[in-house]
Amino acid sequence: MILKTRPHLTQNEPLLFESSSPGKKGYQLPPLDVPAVDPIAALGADQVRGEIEGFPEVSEVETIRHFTRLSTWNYAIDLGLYPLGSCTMKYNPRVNELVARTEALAWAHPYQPESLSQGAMEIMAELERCLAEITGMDAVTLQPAAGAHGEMTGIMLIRSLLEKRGDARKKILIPDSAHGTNPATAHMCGYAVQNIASNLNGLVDVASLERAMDETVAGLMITNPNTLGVFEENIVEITKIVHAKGGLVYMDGANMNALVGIARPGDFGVDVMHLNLHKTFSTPHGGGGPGSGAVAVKKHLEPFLPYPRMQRAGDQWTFNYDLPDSIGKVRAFYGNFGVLVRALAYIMAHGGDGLRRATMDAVLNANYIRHMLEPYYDLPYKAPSMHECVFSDDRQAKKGVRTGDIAKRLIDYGFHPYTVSFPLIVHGAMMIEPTETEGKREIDLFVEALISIAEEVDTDPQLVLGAPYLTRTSRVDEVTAARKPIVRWRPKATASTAAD
Amino acid sequence: MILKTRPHLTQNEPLLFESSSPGKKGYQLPPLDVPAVDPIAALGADQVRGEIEGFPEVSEVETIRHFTRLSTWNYAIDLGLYPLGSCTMKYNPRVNELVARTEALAWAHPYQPESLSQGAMEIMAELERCLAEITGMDAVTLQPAAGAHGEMTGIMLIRSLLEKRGDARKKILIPDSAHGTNPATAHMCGYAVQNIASNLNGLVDVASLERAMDETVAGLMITNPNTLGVFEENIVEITKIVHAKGGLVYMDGANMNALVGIARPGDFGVDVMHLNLHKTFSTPHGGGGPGSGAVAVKKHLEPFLPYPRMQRAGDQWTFNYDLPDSIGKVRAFYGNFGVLVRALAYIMAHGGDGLRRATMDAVLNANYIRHMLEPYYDLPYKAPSMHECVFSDDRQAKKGVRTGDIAKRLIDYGFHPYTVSFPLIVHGAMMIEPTETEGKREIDLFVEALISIAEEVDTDPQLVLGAPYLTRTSRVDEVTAARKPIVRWRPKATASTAAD
Amino acid sequence: MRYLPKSESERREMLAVCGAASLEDLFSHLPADAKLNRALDIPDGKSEYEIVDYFREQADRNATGYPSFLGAGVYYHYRPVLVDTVVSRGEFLTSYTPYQAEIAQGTLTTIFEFQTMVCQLTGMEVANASMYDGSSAVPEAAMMAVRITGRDQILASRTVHPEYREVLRTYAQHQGMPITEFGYDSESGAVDLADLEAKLSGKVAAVIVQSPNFFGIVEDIKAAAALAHKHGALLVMVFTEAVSLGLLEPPRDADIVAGELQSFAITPSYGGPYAGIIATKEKFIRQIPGRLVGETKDSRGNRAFCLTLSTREQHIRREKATSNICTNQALIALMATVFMSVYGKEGLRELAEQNLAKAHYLADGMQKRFAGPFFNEFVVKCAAPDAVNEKLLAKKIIGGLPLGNFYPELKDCMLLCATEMNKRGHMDEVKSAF
Amino acid sequence: MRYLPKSESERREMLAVCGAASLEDLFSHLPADAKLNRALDIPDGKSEYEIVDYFREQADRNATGYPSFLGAGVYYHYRPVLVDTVVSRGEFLTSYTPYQAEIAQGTLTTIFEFQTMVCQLTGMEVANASMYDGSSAVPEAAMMAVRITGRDQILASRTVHPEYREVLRTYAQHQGMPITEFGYDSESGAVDLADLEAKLSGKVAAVIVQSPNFFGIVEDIKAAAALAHKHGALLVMVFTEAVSLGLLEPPRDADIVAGELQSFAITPSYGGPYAGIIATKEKFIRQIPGRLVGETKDSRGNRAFCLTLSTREQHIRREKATSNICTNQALIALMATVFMSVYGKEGLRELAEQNLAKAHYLADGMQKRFAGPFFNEFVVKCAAPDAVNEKLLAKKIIGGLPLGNFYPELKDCMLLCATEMNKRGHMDEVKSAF
Ligand SMILES: Cc1ncc(COP(=O)(O)O)c(C=O)c1O
Ligand SMILES: Cc1ncc(COP(=O)(O)O)c(C=O)c1O
Repeated sequence: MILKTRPHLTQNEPLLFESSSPGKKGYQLPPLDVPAVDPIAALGADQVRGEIEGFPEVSEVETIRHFTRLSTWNYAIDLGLYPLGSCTMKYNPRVNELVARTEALAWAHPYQPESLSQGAMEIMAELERCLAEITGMDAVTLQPAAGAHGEMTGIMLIRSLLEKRGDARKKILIPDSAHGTNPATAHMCGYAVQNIASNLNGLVDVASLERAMDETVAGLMITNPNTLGVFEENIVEITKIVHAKGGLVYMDGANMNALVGIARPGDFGVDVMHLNLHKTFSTPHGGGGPGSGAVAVKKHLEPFLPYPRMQRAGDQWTFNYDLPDSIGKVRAFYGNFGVLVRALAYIMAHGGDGLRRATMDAVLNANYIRHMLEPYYDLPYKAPSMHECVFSDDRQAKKGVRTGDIAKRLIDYGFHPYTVSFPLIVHGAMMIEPTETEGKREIDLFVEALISIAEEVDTDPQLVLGAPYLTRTSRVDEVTAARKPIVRWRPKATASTAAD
Repeated sequence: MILKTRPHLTQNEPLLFESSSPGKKGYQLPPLDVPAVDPIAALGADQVRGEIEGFPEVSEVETIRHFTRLSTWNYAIDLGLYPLGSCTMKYNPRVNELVARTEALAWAHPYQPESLSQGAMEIMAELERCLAEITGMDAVTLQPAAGAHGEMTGIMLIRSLLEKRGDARKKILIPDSAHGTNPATAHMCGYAVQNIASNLNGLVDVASLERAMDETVAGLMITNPNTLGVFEENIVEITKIVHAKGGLVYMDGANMNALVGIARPGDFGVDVMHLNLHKTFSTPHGGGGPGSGAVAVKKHLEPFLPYPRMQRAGDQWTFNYDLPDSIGKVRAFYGNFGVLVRALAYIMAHGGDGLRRATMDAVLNANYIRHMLEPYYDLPYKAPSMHECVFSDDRQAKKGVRTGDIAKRLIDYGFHPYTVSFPLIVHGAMMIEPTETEGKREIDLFVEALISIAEEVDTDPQLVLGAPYLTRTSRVDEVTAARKPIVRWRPKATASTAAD
Repeated sequence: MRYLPKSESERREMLAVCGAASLEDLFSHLPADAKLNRALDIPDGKSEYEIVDYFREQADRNATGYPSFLGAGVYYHYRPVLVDTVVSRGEFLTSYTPYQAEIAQGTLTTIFEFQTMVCQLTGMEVANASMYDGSSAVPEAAMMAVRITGRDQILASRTVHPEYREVLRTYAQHQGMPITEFGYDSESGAVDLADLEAKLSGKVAAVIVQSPNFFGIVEDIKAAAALAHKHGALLVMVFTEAVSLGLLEPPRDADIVAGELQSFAITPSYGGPYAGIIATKEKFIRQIPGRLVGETKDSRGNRAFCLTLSTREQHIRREKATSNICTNQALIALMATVFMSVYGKEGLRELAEQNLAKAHYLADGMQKRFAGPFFNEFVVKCAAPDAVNEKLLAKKIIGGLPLGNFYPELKDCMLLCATEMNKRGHMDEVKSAF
Repeated sequence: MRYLPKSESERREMLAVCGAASLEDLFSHLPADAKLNRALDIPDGKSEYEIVDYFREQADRNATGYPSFLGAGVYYHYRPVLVDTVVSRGEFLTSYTPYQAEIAQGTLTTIFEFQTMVCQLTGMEVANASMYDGSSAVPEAAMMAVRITGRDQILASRTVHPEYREVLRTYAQHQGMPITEFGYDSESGAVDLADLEAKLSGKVAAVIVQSPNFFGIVEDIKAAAALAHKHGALLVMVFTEAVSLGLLEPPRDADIVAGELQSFAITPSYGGPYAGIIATKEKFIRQIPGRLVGETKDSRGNRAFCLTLSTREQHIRREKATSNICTNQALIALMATVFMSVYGKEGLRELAEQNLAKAHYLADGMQKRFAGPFFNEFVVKCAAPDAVNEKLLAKKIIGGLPLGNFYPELKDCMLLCATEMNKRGHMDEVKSAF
C-alpha cells in the first residue's frame, strides 16, 4: 500500500522560448551615468552581433512562475529520503546557505588584496585543518571542484612524486567495484588501468593484489568502505603491499561518511585521498553540483600540491606561488570557496563528537535497512555493512523485474530510487545509502515500500514493469533520446501545444 | 480539455505532534555565559510550569520537510493566476522581500532613539507622501494593520469630527453590495447600519441615497469601483449629497487597483479612505496576512488621526504624541512597518507612470475576460468593467451547478477559483479579478478553462458537481467541520495512520 | 515594465477583443471631473538595484549592530534560519486566506498546528488563527467578554502594556464599554489585588491582567482570576513576552488569553508586522473573533482541514459579526509556528531559562524598583534614565526604556530587558553605567 | 543534535533489529589498527547563531563595500533577486543529478533551456550541462580537439587568461599533449596572427584564442579560425566575460567554445563556485565531455527530457570516457539560466552596452597600452601599478590588476575593468589616481 504519497495537480509549463513575446521584459537597469558608446564605432561593424535569435523575452512574474512550476516536478532531499547509494544525500543545513551569502564572502574577488581577504583565507585554513584532522593526513588542498577533479589531482600528485623519484611508472590498479571516475581519471593522467577482481566477499583479493603489484604500478586507487559499503578489512595489509613495491595508495573518499570520527585513512596507510564535501560534509547537490573535491595528502606528497598554498606571514595569511614541485593549478583561483564555507559551517555545527555520532547514525540506518530487507531481496555479499547496503534484483529478475523497474516503482511510493546497476560487480545492483539525517519513521516507510514492491513483483510483475504511474511524466524513453539526440530547442521543433 | 495541469505525486505528512519523539531536537542554544538561575527559587514553585504537554519534538530536517511538504499542497500566485475578486492577488516582487529584511530595518526596535531611527521614519514619511499623492488626499496614517482595521480607523475619524462638531450622529449608510467588513466596522464604531439598495446597474441609487441621507447619518461607506468592478458614475454627485447634509464620505479603497494614476478619490469628494497595501501595492498575502490598511484623509480630518504623527524638527524626523483631538492609537507602535517597506519598494519600482500603466493593464485584463466569457456565463450587470468582472451562475444553476461547483472544477483546470458568492447582490456570483500581472497566455488558459467547464455543465453536470478530482484532497466537508468543531489536535484524536 | 507581462502586440490583440482602440478608451466612461488629468508626482520607475540601494541608505541611518536592552513588548531573540526558509516558499508567501480548502491544505494544516500549540502553551482549549497583534487582541478579548457576560465594564490593570491600554481605550470609546484601571502594588510591582477587589462589581465583564507584566513581574493570575470569578467577571490574561510561556505556569484560570507572539522569530521590524492571538475555553468558541481552522474529512475520507465557524465572521454575519477582522497575520503566525517546531518542548524551556538567567545576572547588584519575581525584564531606579542611556549610546549600546512618559510616578526609573542574545560583557557595561 | 532526527529510544529499537547492543558495536569488525582511538580535535558543536557570528567575524576581515575595478576573469555584475529566489527552492537546491527522469523533469528542463541559451549566445549547435569552470573547460576542449582530429599539439594564445593556461598545462602534462603558446601584437593587444601562422602545422589539433582576451581586446575570431582551419586544426574560442556575448558577434567560425558564465549572476565568491561551458558543432556531439540533456517522450507521449548520450561518460565508458567529470556545477548553471531569463534578448544587449560605455568612459584620457577594440576591460600604462592601487585603497577603492606577475613585459601596466556597477564618481577618482 502506498502510504507516503497522494497525487495532486501540478502546473504544466512551456519552455521559456515558447512563452516569449517580443518586448516583454524581466529586467530594468539603472540609467547610464556616462555617455553611451556606439558599439559599431567602438568595435567595428563585424564585431557587433544582431539580435540573439530565439533568446527569451519574458517578464519577471513569468520567470518566477516558470522556475517555481518546474521545481515542483523535482524530487529532493527536502521532500524525503534520497537513498542514492554512493551519493550521500544528507540534509543540507540552511544556515550554511545563509553564511555562504555573507556579503563580504560572496562578493570577494579572488584578486582583491590579501590584506582585505584575511577572513576568506582564515576560513580556508580552518577547513584545511579540520579535514586533515578528520582524515589523519598532513596537508589538504581545497582547489579541486568535485570528486573526480580531486582524483585527477591526487593521481597527478602520485605521478609527480614518482617522476621525481625517477620513474612515473605505467599502471594504476583499480578494483572492479570502483566508480567509473577512477579509471577515467587514471587514463587522463596517462596511466593504464589494471582491474583487480574482487573476492567472494566483495573485497580486494589480497593475493591478486600481491600478484598484480610490481614496479610498473604507480599505485592503487581504492575506495574504503568500498562501493558495496563494506570496510576493506585488510586495508592495512593492502597499503603495505603497495608501499612495499614503491607504489602509492589513493583512496576515493566518497564513502567517508562511514568513517568520520571512527577511522582515518591516514592511520591505515593511505597516501592521498579526496573528500566529496558535497557528500560527507553536507553541501547541497544542487541538481548535480557544485561540489568540492578537497584532496588530503601525507607529508611526502605535500610539495607537489597545486599552487598557491596558504601560509602564515606574521599575523597574516598569504598565498605562496613559489612551489617548484607543484603539479600546477587544476583550476583558476583557489577552489569552490562558497562550497568550502558551507562545509566548514557543517563541521562547526557538529563538532568533533557530533561528527562521530553522525557517522554512527548513518551506519545504523544502513544496517537497519539491510536487516529489514534481507528477507525480501537478495544480498549478494554478506560482509558487515557500513553506511550503505547493496542488494541485487536476483529474486525479482526471475519474474522479469529488474532493479531499474523496482526503482521506478519506488517513485510511486514517494521515494527517490536507490542507485541502480552500480557497482558493476553486483548484477542488478540496488545500492541503498540512507545517511544519518533520516529518522526511523521515514526509513520504516521506505522499508515497507520495498517490501510491498517485492510482494507486487510476486503477484503482479506487470504492475511494477509499468511504473511509475503517479508522476506527471511516466516512464521516459531514454533510448530514443540517445538515438537521435535533440539537445537544444529550436523554433520548428515546437509542435507541442502552448500549454504543454 | 485540461491543458494546464497534470497530476503528480505529493508527499503525505503527519502533524508535527504525530512525528514527535521524546528527545528529538531542532535547536541548539549558545552556552549560557552567566550563572544559571533556578526557576523555582526565582519565581516560586507555583509559577513554574511542568513540561508543555504534546508540544513538538522534532529535528531540523523533519521541520524543513514538514513545512516543505505542506507547502506543496497549496496553490499560490507563484504557481499561476489567482483571480480572487476583491483581493487583488498580484505578483509579489521578490526584491521587496529582500529590502524588508535589511538588517537595520528588520531589527529596529520601535522604542530605539529617534536619532537612530531616521531611516525607518524617512521610509514611512515617503510612503505617506506617495499615498497622499495617489489618493489625492492630504494626510495619511500607516498605523492600521489591514483593510478592516483601516475602516475602523476611518469611521472613528468621522465620528470624532462629528462629535467635535457637536453630534456624532447615529447611522452609516452602506450599499448592499459592500464587503462584510463595512457593516461590521460601522457597528464596532457605535453606528447603526442602513443599507442602500443598488439600482439596476448595480450602482448606488442616487434617489435612494438622497432619501436616506439626513442629519442622523454620519456618513456613507462607499466602495469605488464597487464590488461589481463598476465605477460609480455619479460619485461626484453622491459625495455632494452626503456633504450637503453634513455627512462624510468614507471610501473602501480595496479596489484602488482600478484607479491608481487614473482617478483620485480626493478629487471626487471622498473625505477618508483606506488602502489595502497588500492588494494594490503588491505586498504578499502570506496565506491571509499580514497586510496594511493605511488611511488617507482630507485636511479637516487630519487632527483626529491616530498618534503619534511624524513631523520634521530641523533635519530630523520626530514623533509627535501631543495631538489632543486624536482618536488614539489603533494598535501599538506605528503600523506594520515591514509591509510598508514592501509597498514603498513597489511604488518605486513602477514610478508614477508605471503605476498608471499597471492600472490600465489590470482593467484591460478584466475587460478581456469579460468579453471572452460573456457568451458562456450570465453577466447580471452590464455597466463597463474596471479591474474585475462579476458573472453569475444563472445559466449553470439550471443544470444544478452552482458557482461553488464551478469554482471547484476550476481547480482541476489548474486555477485558483474566483471569489464565490460575493457580492451578495449577485445571486451565485463569480467575481473575477485577474490583476495586471497576468499575461495573455495565462488569461487565455483561464478563459478556455471556464468555457470548457460551461460545456461540461451542459453535457455532464455530475462531472462538475464532483470536482475537484485532481487534488490530493477531494471536496472537503465543511458542514461537519462546523457542526462539531475540532480546532486543535489532541493525542486521542489521532487514530489516523502514521503516514496520513 | 518587468512586473507587466505583456508585449505591445498582446495588448493590441486584447484591446481589439474588448472593442477598444487604446488603453485610455477603457476609462472613457469615467466622469471627466473624477479623472486625474496629470501624471502622478512620483519619480520614474527604478531598477531593482536602485531600490536596494535606497533602502540600504535608509538602513544606514538607523542603528545597526547595537546591543540593546530594550524590551517593553518587543523582544530580541534569535531567529532560526528555517523560519525564513519556510516563509519564503512561494506557496506560503503568495497564497491568500485558505477559502478553497482543496488547494490550501498546506496553509490550513499549519494554522491547525498553530492553534494547537497556542493552546498547549497557554493552557486554553481553543485558539484562533491570529489577530493583528497583541495590542489589538486586548480590545477584541474585552469585546468578547462583553458579549459573553452581557455586561459592559472593563477593569484593566495599570501594569498592562501602556500602548495596549491606549488601544483598548480607542476601540472602547464608541462601544459603550467603559474602561477603569486598577493600580499596582508599589512594593512588588504586581497588581494591587485590593484595588482590583474594590473596583470589581456585577457590572464588570472582564478583568485584564498582563503577566509577566509591563514591569517584567510575574503576576498571580490564579488570585486575580479568583477575584474576577467571584464577581462573575471573566479574567483576560495578556502576555507580551511569549518566551515566558516556556517556563511559567500557563494561565489555566484565565477565561481568555490575548497575547503577542513577536518573541517567536518575528523580527522587531520597527513595530510590526507581529502576530496576536486569542485563546479561550471551548465553551466560548462561538464568541471568538477571527479565523478558525477545523479538522474534517474530504469526500474520499481523508483527513482534511478547513476554515470553520465562519458564521461568526463579517463576510457572513456583517454587522453582527464577532469582529470586523478579515485579513489577519497568517504568514507571521507561520513564522511563530516554525519557531515552535524548531525549539520544541525542551528548547522553549531552555530558552526561557536562559532569559531568566540573563535578566537576573543583569539585575544582580542593581537598584531594582520592584520586589516581585521577574522573568526577563525589570525596573531599575536611577536618577536620570536619559543620561544613563546617553552614556550607553556613546558606547554603542542601546539602554532601557525610561518610564516617565508612561508612568509619571516612575520618572526616575528605567525598564531593562535581557534575553539570550545579550552578552555578559555588554551587561557588565550596562551595570557600570548606573 | 539538530541534524540527527532520532530519539534515543528509536536508536535502541533500531540497534535491536540489527542485533547490536550499541552504536559502537556496528564498528566492531573494523581492524583495531585502522581505528581512531581518540576524539577528533575539533571543537564542540555550535549553535546556528555562533556559526553565523563566526562567519560574520571572518567577513569583517574581508573588504566590504569597496568599489572595485578588478575583472581579469571575475566580474562584478548586478544579480537579480530572482536568482536566489529560484536556487533557494529546496526542489532545486537539494536534488542531485537527474538520473531518474520521472522525478527530475524540473532540473532536466532547466538544463535543456541552459543548453539552448548557451547555443543561442555562442552560435554553436550543442552545449553541455556545465563544466567546473572556464579554466577547466579549456583543457577539456583541447582534449576534445585531440580526440576529434587525431592530432596532439595545442597552440594557445598568450592572451588567454594566464590561469586558464596554467590549468591547461597541468591537465596536458601527462597526456602527451604538448602546448605551444603564440604571442600578441604589442600594438593592438590582439593575437599575433603571423606568429600563430608560423607555429601552425599539420600536427596541431587546436588553436585556442580568447575573446575578449585577457587584456579586454576583442579578437578577430574569423581570422584566427581561417588560419587554424587552413591547417586542419580546430579553433577553440574561450571567453571569460559572458556579458560580452550580448553585444559581440558570436564565434560562429569556432569549432568549440569553452567559457565561464560567472558574469551571469554568479557571485565572485573568492573564486568559485562558477560554471564553465563547452559548446560545439552538432557533428562533434559524441566527443563532448560532461552531461547532456536531450528531448524525448514519456510512455504516454508527453514531451520529456532525460540525460542522454551517457555512453560518453565515465560511469559507462570508464577509462574510455570523454572526461572523468561527474558532479558538475548544476545549481550555478541554474543561476545563469535564471539570469538569462530575467535579462532576455533586450536586457543582455543593454547590459553589454552599458559595460561598453562604462569602460570607455573610464579609459577615456588614460594612457591605454593597447590600441585594439575593447569591451569592458583595458590595459593602462603606469609607472607603479602597486602605488596607484595603494592610493586608491586609501580611498576605499580597489583598483585594477597589476600585470607584472603574469606578463613580466607588462610590469608597468594594470588591467582595469568597469561594469554597469561602477559609478561615474568612483571612475573619476580612479582616473585622478594615475
Ligand atoms: C565512489 C565515487 N567516487 C567518485 C565519485 C565522483 O565524485 P564527483 O561526482 O564529486 O566528481 C563518486 C560520485 O558519485 C562516487 O560515488
Ligand atoms: C471590498 C473590501 N473591503 C474591505 C476588505 C477588508 O480588507 P482586509 O482584509 O485587509 O481587512 C476587503 C478584503 O477582502 C475587501 O475586498
